[in-house]
Amino acid sequence: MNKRCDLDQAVRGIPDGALLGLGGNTLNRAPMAAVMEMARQKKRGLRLVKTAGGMDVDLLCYAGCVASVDAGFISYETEYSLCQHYRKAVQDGRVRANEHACYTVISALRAASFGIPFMPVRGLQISDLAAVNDYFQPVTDPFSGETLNAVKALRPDVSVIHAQLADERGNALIEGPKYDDVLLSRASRTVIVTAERIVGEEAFAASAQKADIPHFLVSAVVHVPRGASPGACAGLYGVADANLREFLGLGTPEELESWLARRVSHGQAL
Amino acid sequence: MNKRCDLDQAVRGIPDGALLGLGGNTLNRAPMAAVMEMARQKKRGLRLVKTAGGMDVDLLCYAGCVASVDAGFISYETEYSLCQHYRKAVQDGRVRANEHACYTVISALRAASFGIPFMPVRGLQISDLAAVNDYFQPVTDPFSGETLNAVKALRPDVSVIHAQLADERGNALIEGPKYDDVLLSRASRTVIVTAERIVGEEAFAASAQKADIPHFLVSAVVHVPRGASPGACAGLYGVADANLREFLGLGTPEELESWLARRVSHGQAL
Amino acid sequence: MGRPCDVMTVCLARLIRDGETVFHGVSSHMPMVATLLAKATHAPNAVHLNIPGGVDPHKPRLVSYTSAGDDLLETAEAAFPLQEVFDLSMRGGLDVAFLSGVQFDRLGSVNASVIGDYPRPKVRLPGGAGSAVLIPTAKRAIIWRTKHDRRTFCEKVDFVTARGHVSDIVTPLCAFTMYGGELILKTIHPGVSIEEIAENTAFPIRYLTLEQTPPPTDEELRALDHIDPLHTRNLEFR
Amino acid sequence: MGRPCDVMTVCLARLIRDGETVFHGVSSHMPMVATLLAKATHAPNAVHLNIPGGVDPHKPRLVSYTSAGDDLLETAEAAFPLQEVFDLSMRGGLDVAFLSGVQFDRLGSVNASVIGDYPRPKVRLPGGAGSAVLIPTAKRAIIWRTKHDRRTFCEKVDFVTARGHVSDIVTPLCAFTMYGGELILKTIHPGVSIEEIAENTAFPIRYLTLEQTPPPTDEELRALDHIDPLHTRNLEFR
Repeated sequence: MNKRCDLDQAVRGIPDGALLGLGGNTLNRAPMAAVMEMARQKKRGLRLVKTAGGMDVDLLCYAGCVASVDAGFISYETEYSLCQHYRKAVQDGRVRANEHACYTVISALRAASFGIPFMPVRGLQISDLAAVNDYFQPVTDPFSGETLNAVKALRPDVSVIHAQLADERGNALIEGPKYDDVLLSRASRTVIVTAERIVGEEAFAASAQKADIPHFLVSAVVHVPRGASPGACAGLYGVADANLREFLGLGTPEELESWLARRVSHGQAL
Repeated sequence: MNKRCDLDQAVRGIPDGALLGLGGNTLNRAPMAAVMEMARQKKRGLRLVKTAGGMDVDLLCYAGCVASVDAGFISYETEYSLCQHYRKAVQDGRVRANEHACYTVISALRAASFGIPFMPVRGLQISDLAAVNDYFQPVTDPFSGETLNAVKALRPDVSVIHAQLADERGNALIEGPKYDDVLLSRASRTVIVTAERIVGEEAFAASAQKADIPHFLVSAVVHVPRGASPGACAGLYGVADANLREFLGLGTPEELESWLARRVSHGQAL
Repeated sequence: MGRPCDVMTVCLARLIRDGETVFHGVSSHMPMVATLLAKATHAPNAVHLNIPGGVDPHKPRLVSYTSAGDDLLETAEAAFPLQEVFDLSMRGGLDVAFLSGVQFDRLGSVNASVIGDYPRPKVRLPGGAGSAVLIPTAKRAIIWRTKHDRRTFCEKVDFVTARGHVSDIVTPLCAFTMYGGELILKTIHPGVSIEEIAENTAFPIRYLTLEQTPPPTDEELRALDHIDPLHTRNLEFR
Repeated sequence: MGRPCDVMTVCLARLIRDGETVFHGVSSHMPMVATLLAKATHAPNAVHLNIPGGVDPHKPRLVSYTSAGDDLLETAEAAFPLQEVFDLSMRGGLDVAFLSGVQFDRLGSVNASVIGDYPRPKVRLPGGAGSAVLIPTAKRAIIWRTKHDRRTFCEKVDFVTARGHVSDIVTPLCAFTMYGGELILKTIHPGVSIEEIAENTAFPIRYLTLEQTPPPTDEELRALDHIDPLHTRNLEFR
């Protein structure tokens, strides 16, 4: 089954209101081309899931696509400062910040992946997070009677993962750090893969390095060179500083629209 | 820190009564040289943990080293029939069979690895195993009120894992199928690595393929070529049929001792 | 009529539908070959899952001592090891699990644990491997068993290792299927009589229609020899 | 006296003991450089753990936009990614976690979540990343913060993202340590007066003995320039 399609089509498959997992970590291998296309298509009500997000979450908040963010950390790293659009959206009550520890996002994804409704966790022993958020609840160990915290499962409707290599059937290989993407692919109902390079159908079978994401978990494959830019992609490119700073300088919705129009046109990264 | 030692010394570090994890799967990459050395040293009261064991468990039961076995499956595969020593030991009441599904061994190891006392599992809905074994208990999802099964954590005191490559500090790489060994290394208090080949200290740093087991989890490294024989080791050798059949033909404790004496001498595989 | 191992393997293969995710474990040469056969014939998009984690191995060189060896990973497309196959089933994504056992009853109960009393058994069996978690969670658990006698197909199993989604049981004599919570006869293998089946089954034989298992086709037999030149599918009959 | 970034980095590095497992996350250039410095000087057997999972990277080419990039994995010895680092801490095996925050009080509470009211905050902060699970489970949580004023070192944090095993807090002015459940002054950085610290700290300054932070040695400064030629440790001061 050939699952290759263009970015426009793949992103069109993400319904408004979806629980949406995003691959990568901060400015590293985030699926930025797909994120920009979501903004261009004016997705609404997305509920984002990510351990540590940055420009992806900020841009989607800026574009008004987001209802909530389940994450442990949302910021650019040191050099590019804070995610101002995300912050403002939360402060204005437009976006709900479901603050986790990065590990409780991982635990929630593990629970979904293991088909169980919750995951017990150590940690959170002294934290107001457990008190104010209903996705944390106490649970009793049936063996010792000890009380621990439980995190509610998060099963994304779809996750978007940017990989270096994929074949047309959906097998995808992540080179360099995999971050939480392998887990995310298992925890989600389906996966959209954007890839730097499309390889032939015998490529993984002939290689000692097997795909990290097997085809049967994947519903769409899109060939998007530089699909993580202006973020970095291991082994291929670093952060596109000028582009990123240009984005950080934008202020109005119109400025975002024209910036997006210069970068994506009907699903084709320009 | 150079952790290299001989097999005798490494195995001497395993106390009688230890909860002992064994790497590999059935006749594939099981740490047979270490197992034979345990038998030679007349370990007693070992409590074995393995998803699917074969000759390793059978030999240790034959040698009287075993108190209990937590496993989902204990047998040679089709060609070499059943583990007669294990069976007899259980039937005679000398060894306690803690029968799991392979997955509940995995779940118990995951719990240990995650630092939690139990792991909720789907499955076991209709199984007498849940009723007769106290390491399964019902647990209630604090979010939905649903009842699931919980498996009690299994944290091996030590696990023995046979790898193709290791360096002297304990970094170890498993080529081919890893089975549950990476999980086992995380779930255990410490790990003994036996390895086909010892590589230099810059080898993993210089390679794109990183060690699966990081040095700080490992307490001893032993150079044991053919350390999985008479079982198979991916990429290097298959089952040593004649040796295995010779073992299967043994009956008395004396026959085992003399067979062992011909194969290991004070920790040196012959 | 075909050798029993070929009839059984073909019968198992035909139960796999195109596009399904299919798992077999250790000591499972026959379903391993059946999965490869299904992919080579009517179900090219079936997804072959196994313990070493090789998704859809292209050309595994099957060995006789294991159905969980590195050959299954070597020419595979992706890595998806045992732990993840179990997880997939637990979250409802596994279509077919091939499993076996030593006793079966008309309710589709499977015993792979003990004969006799559980804590101090007359016979300690290898254990159910994945059964206790896969039979209730996989969409269909398909059982194969090369023994068909009244101790195997018994009135009541000594111990329920698992019950749940058993859909089919294939033996050297016939194929059973679950219907309305009960194991009924589905097809009779070539050269076998219903009397022979009834004699060797401790629970009553019931059926809706009585049909013969279509014998292996030439195409299937050719594919079998190509996939499994060492006849590992016959190991349990040797 | 040294630049504040060098004094802080050296101060953090010296808190690492030989053989300890040490983790830093994103936006953590200063502790990343401190960990590499410790390994290059007094703690060669410290174990450097990070988000991309590179255990003991030999020669990472540090970049300014991330402390979680592929350079940390490229020359590493083993793979041990974020999930497993957390697991290690949860089972009691992580010695040191480097973390930060925006508010701290004398009980060692850390706020990295919000200023103001939680559901509709005046300022939404990035979040504690690992803090809520690492601060209670790591043996020692070491905090660095490049701002030292009365809003940062406050009487009472607006929100407790985490409390637990905070052992030390290093700022541009001084190093605090936890003693008897209370944050006390440990050393004063070169060129700083105790009055300056007291003026910029909302809780009372207490101490056992009053010592100066030993300034970076020539060896340490040389190692710093070798490890971090682009001065990423200074990013937070730019």
